Amino acid sequence: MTTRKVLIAALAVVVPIASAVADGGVFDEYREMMGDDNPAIFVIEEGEEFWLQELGPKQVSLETCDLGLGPGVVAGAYAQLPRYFADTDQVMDLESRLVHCMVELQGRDPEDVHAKPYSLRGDMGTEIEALAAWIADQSSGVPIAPGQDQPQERAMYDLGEQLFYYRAGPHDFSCATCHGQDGARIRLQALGNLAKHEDAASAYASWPAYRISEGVVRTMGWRMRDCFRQQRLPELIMGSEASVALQMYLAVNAAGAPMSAPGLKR
Amino acid sequence: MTIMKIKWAGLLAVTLVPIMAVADQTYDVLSQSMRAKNSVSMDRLTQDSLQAYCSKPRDEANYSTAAAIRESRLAAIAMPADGVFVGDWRQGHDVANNGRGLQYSDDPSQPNGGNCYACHQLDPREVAYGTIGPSLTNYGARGQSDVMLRYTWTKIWDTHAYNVCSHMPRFGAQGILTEQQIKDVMAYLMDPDSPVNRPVEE
Amino acid sequence: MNQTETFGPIGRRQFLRAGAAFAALAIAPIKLLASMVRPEGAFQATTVEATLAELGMQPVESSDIVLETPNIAENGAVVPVTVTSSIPNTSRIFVMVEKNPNPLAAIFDIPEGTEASVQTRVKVAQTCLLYGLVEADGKLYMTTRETKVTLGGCGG
Amino acid sequence: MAGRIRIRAQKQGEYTEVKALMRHPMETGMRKDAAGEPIPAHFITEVAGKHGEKVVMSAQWGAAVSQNPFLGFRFKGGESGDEVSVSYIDNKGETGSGSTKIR
Repeated sequence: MTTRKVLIAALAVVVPIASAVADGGVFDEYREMMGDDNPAIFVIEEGEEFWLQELGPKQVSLETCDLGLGPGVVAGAYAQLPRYFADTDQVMDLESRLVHCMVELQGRDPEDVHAKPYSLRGDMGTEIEALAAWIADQSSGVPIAPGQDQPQERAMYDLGEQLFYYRAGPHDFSCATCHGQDGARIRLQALGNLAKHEDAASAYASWPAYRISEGVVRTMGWRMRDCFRQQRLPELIMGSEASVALQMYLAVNAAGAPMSAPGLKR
Repeated sequence: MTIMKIKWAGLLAVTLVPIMAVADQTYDVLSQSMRAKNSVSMDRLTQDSLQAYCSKPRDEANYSTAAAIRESRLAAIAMPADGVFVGDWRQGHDVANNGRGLQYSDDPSQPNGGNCYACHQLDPREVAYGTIGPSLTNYGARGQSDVMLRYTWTKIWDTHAYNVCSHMPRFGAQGILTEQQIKDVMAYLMDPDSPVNRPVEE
Repeated sequence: MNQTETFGPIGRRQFLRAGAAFAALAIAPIKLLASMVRPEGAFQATTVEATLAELGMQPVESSDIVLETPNIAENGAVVPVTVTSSIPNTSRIFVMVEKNPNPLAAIFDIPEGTEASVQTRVKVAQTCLLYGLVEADGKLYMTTRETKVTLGGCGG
Repeated sequence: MAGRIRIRAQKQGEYTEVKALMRHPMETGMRKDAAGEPIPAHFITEVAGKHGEKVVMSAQWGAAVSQNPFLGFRFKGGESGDEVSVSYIDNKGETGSGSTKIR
């Protein structure tokens, strides 16, 4: 675990956010032509509108939601998640914290809030996706610095590491099967070794991201869920302990790199 | 030889105890963090002994027991019932390209894919190949002997019989592919007419 | 409306105000331009040949059209395309995708004073030829270029 | 949500370069949703770009233009501070528009 402390200490690292080189540059031309015109810009706008909208039985906005830096402080908050929250006595990621605020502040039914967190085919976006896009954008350029002071936060990292290497299912896949090696790719997609700082940084900093294949912004929690789907495992529940733990593992591995989300992905 | 086996088995048991304790905790968290969906049930989270053994950072893995695992897995390989190892390379091409099967988003009535291209280069004309596994382009040139047929079949059936804790799925042992599909993939790899073994024309 | 002028990930803080302005604008016109007549048959055609028949013109190959598309696209859902014509009096630019269910993707009218160059992004169902067509002085010219669409992902 | 268009218009010598990004699903009508039900076609059919009141670009689109479409073009004669607008109408008769000033 000493590596982890060193990583957190090294806050001043400059990390290239460019795509990994494992695809041999065959997509460079494509990415250059795509430019920086990221449709996530619409979703960011919609996210701020959701934040300010009076919703739920209590008809209040999320403006007093505490994302870790105090009620209503959004700037820089995403970069310090996941973190321990004393009011719930839990380590929470953005999604579980948003659900907490929707339930506690707005008086909404947890089941409703959980019913459809992520877009399905044909959707233009969900409330969670939009909020995540806006909140992450409010951390642009801010160094990733998830909570690691509290014992609960460190335990969450250790759990995340165990989950990262946990092989199961008919294909014997773990996260590490695809994301535990340097310079490897699946088909033509660069994967990155997410156990290492540089690759974890370029991956973590760019989520949430607009996925051009799906036309929506996807969250880091969704990314975890979809990796488990491809591992042939059951469906990961948004904001669950395993989801938070894996995000903590990646965030700590990425610590120090500046956030650059929402990114633009295949 | 028998003494050796007992010794290895003892080591295996000793090594697995602490691993299993951590794995139990990880399993508990996963089972509370997930829900069954469509054809994918929660029992997918339960590890077999091989999965538990291989659930460590690779550079920390203790391979003192690997020889015993290799031997036991080699002994369990089911060679083709009719003794014919090679099927139709055209069908094998489809299996190698198909990445679907056994995900909760997949239609269980459709055949599973082998998704070979996710990790291996095969037909040199296909640009979209992965690099987690070695290139298998021109695999047929490695020979068509009985030894080669059995070796290749074994690698596809249960790769851990040669390479413990390999990343590759156990396509036969875990029932991902049918015997016929494996024969077709064998043909795709070894048939001289298969594009895998045909050089790119200038 | 300064906020509306940047697309980059940083420095956008006050969208809501800008967004409200857009919402008001969005209720404006119903018919965009009275002059537009949509060649519905060409948009409905299912082959390149049938599309050209609907348009009533046969193209000749021209090296005065530059069609920029990637050799390999990471995803067929969004393939960047730029068509630039140096043919004098270019009045229209067409983009077609050979193997799409309906090959005709877009028609651009180029009025006097507008450069005969357009950029857009189209869906490409599978590896195939993309067509850049140019109409000038009542004649049709074309160039083609192949884009490979790759398969991706662990799950296929 | 739908209906928004973000525009950049930048002076480049004698030309003004316009880049527009539109919020639209561009559904082909050939896809099915998660429940297996067909998703109805919904796509932009006409686009117009104006410099003040002058039409500097008009286009007709099919459903093959990508979701959240992008349009780039250049016209002569714009000056810094002039208004540039882009608007669309889709196959359901819904419209969208946006405007910006040339930089």
